[in-house]
Amino acid sequence: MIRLQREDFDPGAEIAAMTAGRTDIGGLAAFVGLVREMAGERRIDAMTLEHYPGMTEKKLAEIEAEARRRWPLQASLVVHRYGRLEPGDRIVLVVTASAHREAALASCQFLIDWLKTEAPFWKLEEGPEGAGWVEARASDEDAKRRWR
Amino acid sequence: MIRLQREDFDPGAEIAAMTAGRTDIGGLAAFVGLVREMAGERRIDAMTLEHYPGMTEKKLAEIEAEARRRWPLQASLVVHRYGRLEPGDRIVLVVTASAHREAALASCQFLIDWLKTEAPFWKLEEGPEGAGWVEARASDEDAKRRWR
Amino acid sequence: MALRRPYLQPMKLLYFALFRARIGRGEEEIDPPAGIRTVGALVDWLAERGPGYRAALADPRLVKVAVNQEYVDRDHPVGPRDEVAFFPPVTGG
Amino acid sequence: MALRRPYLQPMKLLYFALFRARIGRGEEEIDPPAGIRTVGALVDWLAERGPGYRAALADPRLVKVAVNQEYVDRDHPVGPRDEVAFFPPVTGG
Repeated sequence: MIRLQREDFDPGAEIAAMTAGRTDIGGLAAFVGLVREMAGERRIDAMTLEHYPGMTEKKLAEIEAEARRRWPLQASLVVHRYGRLEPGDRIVLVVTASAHREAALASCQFLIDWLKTEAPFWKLEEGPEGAGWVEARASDEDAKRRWR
Repeated sequence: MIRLQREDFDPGAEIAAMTAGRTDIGGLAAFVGLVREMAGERRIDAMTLEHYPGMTEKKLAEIEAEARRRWPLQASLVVHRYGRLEPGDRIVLVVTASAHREAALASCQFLIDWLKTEAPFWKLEEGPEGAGWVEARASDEDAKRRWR
Repeated sequence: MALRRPYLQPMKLLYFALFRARIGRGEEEIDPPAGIRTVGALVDWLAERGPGYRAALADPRLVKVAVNQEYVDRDHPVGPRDEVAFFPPVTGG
Repeated sequence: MALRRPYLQPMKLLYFALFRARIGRGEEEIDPPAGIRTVGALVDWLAERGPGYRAALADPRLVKVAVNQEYVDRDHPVGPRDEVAFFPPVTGG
């Protein structure tokens, strides 16, 4: 399942909902991305996440479908926020569940790596010296390339 | 932090406690291990986790300390249960938090891989055909060897 | 009866993030010259429309293009009624 | 004054999981012969104590040993007052 939303999410509630009443899940992996106050040397007062409505949902759904082709997953969830966020706020949640831990852990990492380079989101950071668009990191492309 | 306990834990509460009021965490990774009803072809009615009191706590603390030597972590938590568990019950929780997602994800995987081969726990499964001790899996040793 | 001009089936262009800021708008409808049949030709043509476009589209490595919400390369075809989006490398997650 | 026998500083042995089941107890204190100075010698000596011990300790690859709560190899020394634990490969997590 994928969700794109302005409002916050509750990782614990999502994890609980995914495992409730099930006895076929041996391992569940989760990743939560949060807004940090410091980006290297720069202080962040707020961050605005812009996205491409329509294409974002489409790419997130494709990325999730790809994970489910690669690993035998009992369940998967990607929640990504957009709009204005402040340090400490949650940005993204990925949860995967499988009979075995290897599939849960690998697919969770795959989802966040792919999402970082494939999903059309952009971050505008606001700090004491003004606002600036975050530049893409080469290491994110490297992280994705592992999964080819 | 490590905890060895008979009672259940709440992954959401642990994740929330780890991030509450903090603005220096960019990524949090979590793994939850659960009791499955089917272990391959065998049906499981219950599982009893035996451990080596004293050594278990010591090894868990060592494994956590090793993760914190290898990665810059803002926080880490390992909770492992012992005693009698039923299908769907949670067994183990690993949570790691770092400024960057790579460190959080890698250290979470490292902790569960090491714990599987280093922490003195043994599983006795009860099924329709009686009780039997779970045998160690070669793949768990392989998983640990990645981290040498 | 008057000839229908291709203007009646315009191309929809979208600009995101830094590109939207530089170009000064988030979307527009255009009717490019008939010779513009690929993403590459469209980018080169747009870059001549003004300094904002030129600044946004100058470095091909930093220009990502999606046609009808799919990532494409410079040699991908474009035509009337296509939705063509231009944006810098993504930074979500 | 009577000689103090080494029995007064016995070795503590612990057995877990399948080994506890096979040997029929979880722990015991022993006073091995003076020649038993390594884990390997201790395992071989224990294996002669009965069929339960032999069954548990027969396959060296499946016998994990901890001395004073640290994993050790067969050539690790053992002596009085040590806590020596025997168990099959672990299966937690």
